[in-house]
Amino acid sequence: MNQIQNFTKGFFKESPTFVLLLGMCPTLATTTSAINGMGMGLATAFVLTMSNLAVSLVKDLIPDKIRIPAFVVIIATFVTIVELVMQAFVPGLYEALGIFIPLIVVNCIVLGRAEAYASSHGPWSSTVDGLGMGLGFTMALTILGAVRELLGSGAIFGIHFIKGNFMLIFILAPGAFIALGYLIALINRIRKTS
Amino acid sequence: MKNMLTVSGSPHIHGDESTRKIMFGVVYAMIPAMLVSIYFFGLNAVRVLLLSAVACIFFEWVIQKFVLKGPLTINDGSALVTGVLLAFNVPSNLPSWMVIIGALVAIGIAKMSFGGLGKNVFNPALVARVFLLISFPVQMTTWPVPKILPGNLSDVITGATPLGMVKEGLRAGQTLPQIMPHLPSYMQELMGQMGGSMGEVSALAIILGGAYLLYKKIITWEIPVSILVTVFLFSGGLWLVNPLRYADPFFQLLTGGLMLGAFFMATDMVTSPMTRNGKLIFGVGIGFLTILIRVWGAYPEGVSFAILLMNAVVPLINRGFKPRRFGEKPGVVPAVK
Amino acid sequence: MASKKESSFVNMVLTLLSITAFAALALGVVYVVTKNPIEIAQKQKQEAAIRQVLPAFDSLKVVMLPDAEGNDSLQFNIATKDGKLIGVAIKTYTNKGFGGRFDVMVGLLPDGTINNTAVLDMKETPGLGTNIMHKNSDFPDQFEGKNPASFELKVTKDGGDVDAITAATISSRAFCDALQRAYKSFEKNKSKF
Amino acid sequence: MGILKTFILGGVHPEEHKLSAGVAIRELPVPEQVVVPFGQNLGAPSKPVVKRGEKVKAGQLIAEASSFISANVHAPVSGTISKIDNVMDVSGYKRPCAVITVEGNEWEEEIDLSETLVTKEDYTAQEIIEKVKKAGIVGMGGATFPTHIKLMVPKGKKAEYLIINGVECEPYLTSDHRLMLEKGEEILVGIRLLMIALGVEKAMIGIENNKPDAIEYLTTLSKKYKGITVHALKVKYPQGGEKQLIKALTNREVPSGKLPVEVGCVVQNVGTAFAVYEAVQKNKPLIDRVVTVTGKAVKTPSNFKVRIGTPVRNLIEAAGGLPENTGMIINGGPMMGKALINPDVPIVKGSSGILILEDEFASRPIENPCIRCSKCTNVCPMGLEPYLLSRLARTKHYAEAEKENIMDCIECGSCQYTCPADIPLLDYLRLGKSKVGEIIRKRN
Amino acid sequence: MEYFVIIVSAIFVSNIVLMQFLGICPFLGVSKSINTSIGMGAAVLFVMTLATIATWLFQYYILNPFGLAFMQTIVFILVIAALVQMVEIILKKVSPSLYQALGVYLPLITTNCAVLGVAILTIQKDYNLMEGTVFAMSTAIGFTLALVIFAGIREHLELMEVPKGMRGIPIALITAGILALAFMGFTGMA
Ligand SMILES: Cc1cc2nc3c(=O)[nH]c(=O)nc-3n(C[C@H](O)[C@H](O)[C@H](O)COP(=O)(O)O)c2cc1C
Ligand SMILES: Cc1cc2nc3c(=O)[nH]c(=O)nc-3n(C[C@H](O)[C@H](O)[C@H](O)COP(=O)(O)O)c2cc1C
Ligand SMILES: Cc1cc2nc3c(=O)[nH]c(=O)nc-3n(C[C@H](O)[C@H](O)[C@H](O)COP(=O)(O)O)c2cc1C
Ligand SMILES: Cc1cc2nc3c(=O)[nH]c(=O)nc-3n(C[C@H](O)[C@H](O)[C@H](O)CO)c2cc1C
Ligand code: SF4
Ligand code: SF4
Ligand code: SF4
Ligand code: SF4
Ligand code: FES
Repeated sequence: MNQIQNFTKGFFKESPTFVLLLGMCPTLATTTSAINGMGMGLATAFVLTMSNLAVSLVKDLIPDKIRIPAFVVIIATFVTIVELVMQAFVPGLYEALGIFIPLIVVNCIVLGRAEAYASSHGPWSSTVDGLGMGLGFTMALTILGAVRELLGSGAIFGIHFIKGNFMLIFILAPGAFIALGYLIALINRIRKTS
Repeated sequence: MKNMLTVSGSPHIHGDESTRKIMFGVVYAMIPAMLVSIYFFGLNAVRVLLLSAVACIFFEWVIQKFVLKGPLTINDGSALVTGVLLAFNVPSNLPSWMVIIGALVAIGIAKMSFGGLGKNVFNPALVARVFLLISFPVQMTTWPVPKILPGNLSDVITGATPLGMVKEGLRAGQTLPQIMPHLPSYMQELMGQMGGSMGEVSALAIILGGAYLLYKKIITWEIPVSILVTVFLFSGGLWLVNPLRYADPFFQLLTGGLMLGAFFMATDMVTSPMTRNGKLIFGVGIGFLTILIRVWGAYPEGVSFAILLMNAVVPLINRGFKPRRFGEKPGVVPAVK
Repeated sequence: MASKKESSFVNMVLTLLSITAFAALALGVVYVVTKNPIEIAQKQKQEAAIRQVLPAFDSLKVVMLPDAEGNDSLQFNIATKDGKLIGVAIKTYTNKGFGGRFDVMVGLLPDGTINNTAVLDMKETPGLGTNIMHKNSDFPDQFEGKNPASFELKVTKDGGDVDAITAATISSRAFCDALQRAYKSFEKNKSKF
Repeated sequence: MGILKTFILGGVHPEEHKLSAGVAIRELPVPEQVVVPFGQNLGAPSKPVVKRGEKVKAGQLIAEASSFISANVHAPVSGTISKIDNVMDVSGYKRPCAVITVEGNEWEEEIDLSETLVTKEDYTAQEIIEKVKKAGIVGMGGATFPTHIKLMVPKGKKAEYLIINGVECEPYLTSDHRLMLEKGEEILVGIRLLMIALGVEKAMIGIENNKPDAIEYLTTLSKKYKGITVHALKVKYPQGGEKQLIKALTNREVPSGKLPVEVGCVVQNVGTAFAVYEAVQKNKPLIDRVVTVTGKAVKTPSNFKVRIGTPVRNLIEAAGGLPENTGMIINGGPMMGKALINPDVPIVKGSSGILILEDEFASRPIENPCIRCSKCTNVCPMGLEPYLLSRLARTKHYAEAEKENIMDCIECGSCQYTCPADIPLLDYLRLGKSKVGEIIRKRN
Repeated sequence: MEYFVIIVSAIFVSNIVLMQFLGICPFLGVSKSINTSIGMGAAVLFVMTLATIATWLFQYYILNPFGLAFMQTIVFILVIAALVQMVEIILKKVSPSLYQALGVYLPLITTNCAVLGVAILTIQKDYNLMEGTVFAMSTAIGFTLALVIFAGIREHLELMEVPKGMRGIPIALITAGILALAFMGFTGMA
């Protein structure tokens, strides 16, 4: 697999959200609007990329038995860095995403990529993998956020097409499940036909 | 003689029940309530009824033909029932496009996504109703005041439902004796002279239709009776404890969508339990949750939520309440006289 | 490439220790770098509400004072400019919201006139109850410059002077309730500042 | 008469259409050729003891029981065995049969062909069972289980009641009804013999209330016979099912997977009782039976006494010929009977009726989705959930199907009869039962 | 009364799965049969309660006094991971039968965001230790409730012909959506 494929696989073929169905909680919780979805995606992408890089650098130094704890420490470190930085510089977004920022630490995409990819690949490939997966995740969250924002508030990225709200339910919990359900069905269909 | 005989397994005869008959039986049973709603809400009621029914049937046809590409079953009448019941569950002045969204939600999301008739877990008309309620709370809680024909053809005045008035009054710190004088009388509630969704206003018309359903054996008594009895006992108990805060049981029985829910919606066979005991538990659950939501919840009315919540546990009820198997209690060998 | 380390106890402890050390180091650095901005951001957030509801001030004193019934206490932010009282920002609340409790910061001028309000955090329905906030509607504007002594803090439906938000009477009423609580407490504690 | 007894769980009431109830039994002329299958009983087929070309007398043994659950087969006519071959029988499969070309009218000597009633009772149980076994009697109610085995109560169990099944709950059929009216005395003697064989003091005859003449007649007659009582039952299908009948008469329930003798009962059909009478008192083996030929399009619905092995076609001709619009010919009643592939198959010991249905009843309606109306559950006499069992069978969840007691299904068809969605529930249930049965057999 | 509000809120009004979107993965993954759902629920109840107590103690006796609150995430996840390990070992020794019942679910739980989520929420909501414990237990009960209801529905759908495109996760999500819709009826109760 060349690096381009390695980068692009996360967007469609192995989309963590639509195909691998990983990290569903932040996906559902933070996509009340396109911008929130994107923010969550980028935060995750950062942690994913950095931890992939870090893991691939130190993988040979870590004895097998403590691999997972070691990875968790590495990931948690980057998560904390993201937390601190967001708190300092984008407090509004940090507030909006709430508890889901610290929860990146248990997001299985991150640990999953560290385990499945970075622990057996070089730093360069791992970084590309992390970046691709992370941005794929970001894209998925942004799409879901945009759909929900459009249906729920009649807006995309805060730009209103109609006055007031549209179908409120899409901003609330039930709408998150329903929108994601149909999006996955749709993507499955496209994947089958293409 | 022809040389082709048909060979198939027994039995070779069939009773005269059919899905179509059952569904149209429900439609006939809804006629009194339809007439009452037209009487009180005029042309608007006709508009919503027609639109909702046509839209439901249309969406079922489109989805079966172009998405699922399976056999067409719009003739079985179930989409028509859903359509009319959806119309019964919205105010008569709901904008047309919202009615159409409701139909799409009922048929597209709640019914066809699960595979169509018989496979859905939740009552389609109610899913649509709650979806609309939460999406468009303003329009879904703006009730035209019932006015008798032909006065209702023009000006629409809006008012609150009795349950809404009670909830708001209590929140504003009033007591029930202070609120009650502003409410319609029991007689008015029974006949349908109160604010509310199209089909839920006249308890009498609904009871009439319910009686027809029972007579035709389309529904059985367990669900409606257990709902009504539970509501009566639970709300009656609360009322005895504190009549200043809790409305009396007759008020609870006659207002809101309780009758409609008990006779027409909780009884949807697709989304209710299979055995007698299961049905009783189901009804008790609905009655209990309804009062819980009416009294302590944010929403003035709880029947829709209660039915949907109990729909969700129907598979568990079906697992827990099996019919009595023949030979289950073999230990008893009674003597014969 | 170096061969994989074996999982001896010493190795494991050493590795974990060094990873943790690195992590601690990295975190320490980031912590130090972000410490100030975070503090500023947090302070800003807290003071933002107070600044929003009061005219410009230069010093702030925070006290907890009992409410009118005396069974709870509210946070009073007493603002002065050049030593002169120019207003009080009271952090008040209501339990009557659609989603339960929410908090409101209300700025009262020394004579009790409402200067401005800010909703702090709430669980009202987006698009309905949330319309009591400035950024969503002009509902809160109607309170500005009104003195509750003459301005009945009740929705019109209940015989007051407040125009409720359509379909969100409950939230509107709750908002009034919060303001009422603040105003009564203000009247009761007037002498203390 | 007060409240009529019946079973509690489930049941349906199809239109009765007892067209031939008032038609006396006629003896059908012996055909030119009979086809006698060797496997006419539930259990193992019998082993032929005659050869091709051999001459046989009516009543002569031509095949003997091959194992424990098996029964003797006798020549129903006198003549020559022209063939021993696989011929299609009522099951629709080709099975070993003896084809006999009829010649003359010779009978085995010990058979008493007179009509005089013999009421002798001084037999031991063993003697009766031996005679029943020798006569090749199987259940005439349709299940064709060898009767002598039922008479041998297993060790440790005790029979209290002999229950006589005169229910005839299937629509259209009237053979038992006519037999009770015309051979009442013989049946009662047969019952006495069965009581002796089983060592029971009490026998109950259950008859549905749509046969008041039979109830009255047998009630009067039974006064003469010790221990026999007649009971009118409410009309409800499948009251003739033995578990339902036992429940209706004794209020006892046979536990799942157990035999009636578990609750002290043994059930025999009235036809069986008559056959027992003939076997014991007249030494006559089971070579003929009463068969109803009926259907709305049939010219003269009739009850015939026919020799085993007579082609179904002969019966139909005798009842006025095959109607133009015939869509289906059924061996048995409309609820449990089996559709025949063609009318040339022979009558067997278990054939109680031939029912001809017109075209419009023959085609299966299109299956609609289950609307979970629970009607099937409400009518199932075994308290099963047919909608669930059929789904489990269809989706190959056999283990769950077994847990849901699929093997208890008596295949009465009530569920399918009622289902408003026209689902062929019983087809799926049979499929499920055969798969689960396989699994159970493998396990044991 | 305070506790009553916490309980009703955690089980119904703000159900962790349907309203807060925590623990979605096990919700979608483990809810295929009612029995496993109950097993999973019991395991979560056990771990969530212990984890909340342990992290609460860490927060108030170690992190806060030493000014290390910013290390919350890293410390909590390590505490939870260690706790699950310990529980596994102790359970194996002390009650093999319980271990048999819960064992398979334990490793799954370490990476379940609901456990960490509740631990963090307990701190964010300023609950004291008792309130936190009640909160954690009620949340776990709410989790189990949602899981069991959902498993019932999925066992039912298993026997139905759900359209091909919707089978599996899509219909599960839509069912969850409608379930969340129904749970909105509890709004305002606490
Ligand atoms: C999903 C939903 C959310 C609601 N949220 C609020 C809310 O946040 N605040 C509020 O005052 N009313 C809310 N309501 C409306 C109330 O139920 C009630 O109808 C309304 O407050 C009465 O106000 P009105 O007299 O202006 O119609 C909501 C209704 C629905 C259906
Ligand atoms: C495998 C098998 C073994 C049986 N064994 C006995 C038996 O030992 N004693 C008995 O009285 N009946 C026995 N029966 C007969 C049944 O109880 C029952 O009478 C027979 O299957 C016909 O009943 P039905 O027409 O209701 O199906 C047996 C049946 C089967 C299928
Ligand atoms: C659904 C069902 C209906 C039956 N109906 C009758 C009936 O009406 N009359 C009858 O004699 N046997 C009926 N049987 C057969 C009886 O269960 C039982 O086999 C028979 O009475 C035993 O007597 P036998 O061995 O003498 O035939 C029915 C069986 C089933 C499964
Ligand atoms: C007694 C009865 C009640 C029904 N109630 C409803 C109902 O409340 N809502 C609905 O959408 N369909 C109802 N139907 C129609 C039908 O069962 C429904 O569309 C199915 O749930 C779709 O699979 C009802 C049908 C019957 C026979
Ligand atoms: S590993 Fe955890 S976070 Fe990832 S998908 Fe599974 S449960 Fe969700
Ligand atoms: S075997 Fe069938 S036809 Fe014969 S009596 Fe029994 S149910 Fe009726
Ligand atoms: S055929 Fe079987 S499942 Fe159907 S009603 Fe009869 S016993 Fe019950
Ligand atoms: S009778 Fe038919 S439609 Fe009704 S539950 Fe049974 S199988 Fe389903
Ligand atoms: S359980 Fe929440 S992300 Fe998996």
